[in-house]
Amino acid sequence: MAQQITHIIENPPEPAIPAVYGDKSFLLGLYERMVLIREFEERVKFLFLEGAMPGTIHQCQGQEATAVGVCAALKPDDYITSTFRGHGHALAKGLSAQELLDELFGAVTGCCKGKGGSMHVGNFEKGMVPGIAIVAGGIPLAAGMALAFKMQKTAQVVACFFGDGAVAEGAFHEGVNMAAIWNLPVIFVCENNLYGASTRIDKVMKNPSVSDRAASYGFPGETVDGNDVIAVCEAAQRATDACRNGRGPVLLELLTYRRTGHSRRDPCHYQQKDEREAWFARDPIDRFARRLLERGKVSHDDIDVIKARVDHHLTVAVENAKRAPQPAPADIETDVFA
Amino acid sequence: MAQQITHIIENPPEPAIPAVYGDKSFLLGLYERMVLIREFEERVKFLFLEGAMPGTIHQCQGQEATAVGVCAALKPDDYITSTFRGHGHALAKGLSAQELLDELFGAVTGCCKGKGGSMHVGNFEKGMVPGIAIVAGGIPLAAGMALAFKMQKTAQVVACFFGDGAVAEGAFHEGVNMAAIWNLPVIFVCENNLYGASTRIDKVMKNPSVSDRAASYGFPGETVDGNDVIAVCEAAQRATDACRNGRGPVLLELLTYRRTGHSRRDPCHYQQKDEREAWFARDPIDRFARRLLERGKVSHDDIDVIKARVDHHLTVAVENAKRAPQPAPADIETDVFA
Amino acid sequence: MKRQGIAEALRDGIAEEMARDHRVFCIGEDIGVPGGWGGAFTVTLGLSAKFPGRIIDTPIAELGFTGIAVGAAMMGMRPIADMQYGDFLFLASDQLINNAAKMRYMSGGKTSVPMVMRAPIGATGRGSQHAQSMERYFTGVPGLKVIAPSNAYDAKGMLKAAVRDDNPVIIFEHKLLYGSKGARAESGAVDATSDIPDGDYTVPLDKAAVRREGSQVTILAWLLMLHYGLSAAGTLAQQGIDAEVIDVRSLSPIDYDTIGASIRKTGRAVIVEEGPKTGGVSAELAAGIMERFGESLLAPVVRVASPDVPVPFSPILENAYRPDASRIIEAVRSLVQ
Amino acid sequence: MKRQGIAEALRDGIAEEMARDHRVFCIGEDIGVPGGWGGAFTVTLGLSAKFPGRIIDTPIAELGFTGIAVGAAMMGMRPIADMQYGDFLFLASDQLINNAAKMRYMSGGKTSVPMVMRAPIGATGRGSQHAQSMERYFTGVPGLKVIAPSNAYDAKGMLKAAVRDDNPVIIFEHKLLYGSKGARAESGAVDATSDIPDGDYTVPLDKAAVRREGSQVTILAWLLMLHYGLSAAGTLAQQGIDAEVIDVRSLSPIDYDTIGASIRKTGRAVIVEEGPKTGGVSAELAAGIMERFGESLLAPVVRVASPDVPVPFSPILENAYRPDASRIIEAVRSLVQ
Ligand SMILES: Cc1ncc(C[n+]2csc(CCOP(=O)(O)OP(=O)(O)O)c2C)c(N)n1
Ligand SMILES: Cc1ncc(C[n+]2csc(CCOP(=O)(O)OP(=O)(O)O)c2C)c(N)n1
Ligand SMILES: [Mg+2]
Ligand SMILES: [Mg+2]
Repeated sequence: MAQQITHIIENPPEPAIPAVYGDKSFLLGLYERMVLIREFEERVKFLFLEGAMPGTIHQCQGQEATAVGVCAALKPDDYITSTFRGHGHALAKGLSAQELLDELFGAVTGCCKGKGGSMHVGNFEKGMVPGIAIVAGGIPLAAGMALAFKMQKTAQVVACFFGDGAVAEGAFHEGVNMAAIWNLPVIFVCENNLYGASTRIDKVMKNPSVSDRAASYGFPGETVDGNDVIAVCEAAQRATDACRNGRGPVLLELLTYRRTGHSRRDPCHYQQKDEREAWFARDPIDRFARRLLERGKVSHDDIDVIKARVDHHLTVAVENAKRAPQPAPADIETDVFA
Repeated sequence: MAQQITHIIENPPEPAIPAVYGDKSFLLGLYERMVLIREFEERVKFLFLEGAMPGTIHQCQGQEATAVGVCAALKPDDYITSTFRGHGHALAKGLSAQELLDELFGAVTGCCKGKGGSMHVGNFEKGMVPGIAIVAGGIPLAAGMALAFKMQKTAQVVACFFGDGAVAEGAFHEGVNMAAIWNLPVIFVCENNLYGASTRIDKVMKNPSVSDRAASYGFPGETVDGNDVIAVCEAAQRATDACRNGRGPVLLELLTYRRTGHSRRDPCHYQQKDEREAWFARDPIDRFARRLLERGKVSHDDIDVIKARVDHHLTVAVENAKRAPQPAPADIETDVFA
Repeated sequence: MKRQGIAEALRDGIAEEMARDHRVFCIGEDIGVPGGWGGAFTVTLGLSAKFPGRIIDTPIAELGFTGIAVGAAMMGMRPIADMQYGDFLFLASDQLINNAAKMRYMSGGKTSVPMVMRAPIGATGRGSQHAQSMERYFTGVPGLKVIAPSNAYDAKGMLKAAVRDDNPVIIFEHKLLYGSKGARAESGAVDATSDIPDGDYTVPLDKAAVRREGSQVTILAWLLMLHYGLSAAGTLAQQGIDAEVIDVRSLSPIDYDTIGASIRKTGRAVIVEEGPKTGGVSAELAAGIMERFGESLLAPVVRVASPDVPVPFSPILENAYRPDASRIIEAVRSLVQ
Repeated sequence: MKRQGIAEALRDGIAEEMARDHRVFCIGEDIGVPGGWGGAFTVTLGLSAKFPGRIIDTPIAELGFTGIAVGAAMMGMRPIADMQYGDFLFLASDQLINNAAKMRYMSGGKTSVPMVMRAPIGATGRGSQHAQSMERYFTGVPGLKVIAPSNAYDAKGMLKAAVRDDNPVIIFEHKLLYGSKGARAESGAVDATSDIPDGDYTVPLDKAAVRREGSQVTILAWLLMLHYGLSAAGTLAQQGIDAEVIDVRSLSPIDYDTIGASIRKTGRAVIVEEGPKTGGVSAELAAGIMERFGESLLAPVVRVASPDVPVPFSPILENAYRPDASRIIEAVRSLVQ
């Protein structure tokens, strides 16, 4: 198992960028989105450790390509569902750093008015359901959303993000099965980062292929290099096409790695050093930067400009968030019933 | 789907009886057990329709070979778990018709003192957990029992009966996965009678093979003619051997058919006529009788003696059950806590 | 105007809502199979022919189909989910409580989950796992509404109101009230038929109903127990005790206005509940009444409920489990005298 | 004798029981992974090295591993299951309520299910789905015992008693009580350390404890709220109000003897509960007290609880959610005066 996955990811040649993705601004857009996620998470980590930020956090450094690649294949009125580890998904789907940071600070200007918090960020207007922090709990939900789209005869699709750990849950099994039998327009996006909390997936799956599971339910699955944003985007594009043509669902297993602790203050001692190093060497942002530069698409300046823009953007956002208006105690009673 | 299963069962040649099963008394024992189950169920049906029997019933006419074949491969200290449809499993595992009938009449002499009823028949001393009437609810339970056997280093195994309908439940998914990763000595026995209540399995499984599911969890599965008691017994024997040698679990998909309604008064209008007829022609008891007679193992007299013995046995048991002592209202408070 | 039982009235109510609003659909196990039964208690019988594609038969997967209902509701549909037996709600309660009930709050009011969950409850000769009274597990869950109609008029009217409500609503139905006649009637079934008006009507989700006026004691009950309470009140009247009977009907929220008006008049309350006494809905009712109307109480509130045991199978035990008119009468008499 | 917090005391208690009885094992998510945390709150840290093969890490499958614990318990093992957060119990409640709690009854007393389920609860900055108070969903479930220790001495002693009990027992632990020091301490954590004797001891599963004697009012609480109740009582004493404080501790069954003795003395009760007011354990306590000791009550029982809303994330709102000493003081003062 360990071997297999290492094998898949070892020294992949960085391929040329497919012609359809040749547009520089599109490529830089993907890159900037990934950088935004990384830098966002780094700031949050700092704020958290500093004690400025309440609650708990689950971060996604190292997994930027999955969020950005999938969301790049979606339209604004398509939806995503997410998990406790949802900051990256949110930024990829178009939520602003500001509404996220405000939410993390518990402010009324947050995307959930401060009632959700880090594990439940979302914004319906931007096509993101609040993160479902019950592992796999978003899977039946996404199937239901897709059922609605099908019954309403819209062309919308839903991309449902979950981790490798979620595959063991009954909710996964029940949700994907119904999506399969009813051909629902849902893309099941498994971010396989090899760990569910501290538990490596070879401890909890005897057959280690997540994408293989799809066949047992009678629908297509595919394993993709989840640290290659272009590969992710291509696979997601095929999947959305299939869904829009009534050939859903699709299961995408995106192989990736979490560079950070499972949640706040987790020192990740259960990740082996060589494994960490191998994956760190395959960082999705570094790789994409190299590829863009090597394949002559962009200049170092382009990269620097993005970094500076993101930095500035986040600095402002953090300052704003720190001063964002907090709810009044009486707000506790609102928003319970429609 | 319909095709596939029909194909598997169409006109199978009744093969010779394998040498290891050559013992006439063993074969007649299997036969008698099946007849006992059939006749038991017919009496219960009559008593129920007559209004003599309280509650509801789920019967297993047509599925006798699965219960008897599997239990013939078990030792007395092996266990089974069962469902709402457990009369056949109980008789096959060695519970007496008397303790079952008494239970169905709500008597204190019943196997559960009248507290269980038809859906929960069982007897720990005889290796049968009370039926779990929550579909698939017995699957994690059986895995846990097998875990106990493994930790206790006994040679016991558990055979876990469930229907095709249970495969869609999260409990199936979670239970078999843990049995697989821990190599537990449990035989998952799926009695695939093509229907979960009124719902045909092609409506709820896009990939129609139940035994295929095992591979997705990384353990072996096999589809067997569930109306051939010898084939069932052989497969179960292989499975128990594997389990006792630490090579469990095993998933057995036993193709069979329910000759009766799902529960009391169900006229089965959702079963197609031709399907019913095809399966009725493959009745497990008739087939086994023919095979025994044709292959020269037994005489018509042997068959008649069995029928008469079973009849008599059940007549006495029913009479006893009707007069069996009923609980006192105060008994309601006992047996809640140990 | 026609006389209908609860099963028929619910069926018509669902059909009317589906005709009225194309967003309404039904989802559950065995609810629309041709040649099948229209759910375990015939409530959706015939609807799949009438509304093709809108009566969705699911695999046996309660957590999954409940989650699917939640997701579809968020996206603007109006699902009516069918739990074959209330006991299976435990399998679905994560989706109901962690998702459906909290989604609006967690999102800061940005979405709603307009779904209905129908679930039959009650001890009916089926043993421990098809028998529980499940109301207690959902009453008081913030974000969820819970109703429990005792007659066909209410069942139809409240179901319709639930479908039109923008929040998740659980409607508990009692197996002994679906219908007391016909091949599928349960033994022990009680007549809960009503005269059903021809036109559209709804019954509010948050109002209790006074079923019998009286001055000396208030009997509070719902579902099957309401019928037993009325029958007890009849007997008590002959014995010179004048009981008011309230159909609580709306379990979450509880209509303390109606209840309070009665308590202020009678000064005494007996709550009747099928299900173990400890931790039941009666506990909330008793505590809530004491809190709000304590000064009007002439005596402590009394609870008549099942003993704290699982539901037994044997008819003798099952009858000892479920409160009946004589236990209610006994409780009222000892309270009033 | 040593001073320990709840996490350490539980850890020692589990280790001692595992050493004493080879049938005891632990099962749950992330409880024994080398380099991991020993469960979400370090309770099983280090035990997998000490007891190889007996700390079983599971996939993320709460229904499944709970069912596995039930099955193993029936076959003579003594599993201690670990639910990372109490909120996930909804996923497992079918196995807990339909199987574990009913199995003995359904079998006519022929088996027992000696398992322990540990579950942390409480609002702690994690938003709606990792915050609920789950006691209400299990209190009163026939066949199940429910305990909720508020200090390290009780946590260890009750855990040990639970392991030795032949019935399924749920032990609720509060996240803010595991330990108030160290890197993993929660913000807002309270000191719940105790002096722990060196030898073996158990604490009964069915006894409340008087934590502070007083004459004018009885404050009933458990887990975190017990600490707030004690702090309120301290302030009240300065204000001339003499409150008795009872640690209810055993939620199912409830020790009405201890509670009754206090109520007979004080005539007044304030119940404090984290979690929505409607339908909480306080409802049962209030109703049960009125039923049993109604004649001793000088005033209606008062409940201090959270509002009927999901748990909000924002610290300001979370603090408004959870009852605190000042709300308890207010309630006591208006009751006594
Ligand atoms: C139902 C449920 N069980 C357990 C948890 C606790 N938990 C939170 S995250 C997590 C691991 C999830 O792993 P995975 O699905 O692989 O996602 P990742 O953390 O790798 O993104 C666990 C066990 C939970 N939130 N929900
Ligand atoms: C969790 C759960 N959901 C639904 C039911 C209602 N129910 C009882 S039997 C049954 C069909 C079961 O089908 P299958 O597993 O194929 O077993 P069979 O009846 O064919 O023996 C259903 C839906 C139940 N008992 N438990
Ligand atoms: Mg993971
Ligand atoms: Mg079947």
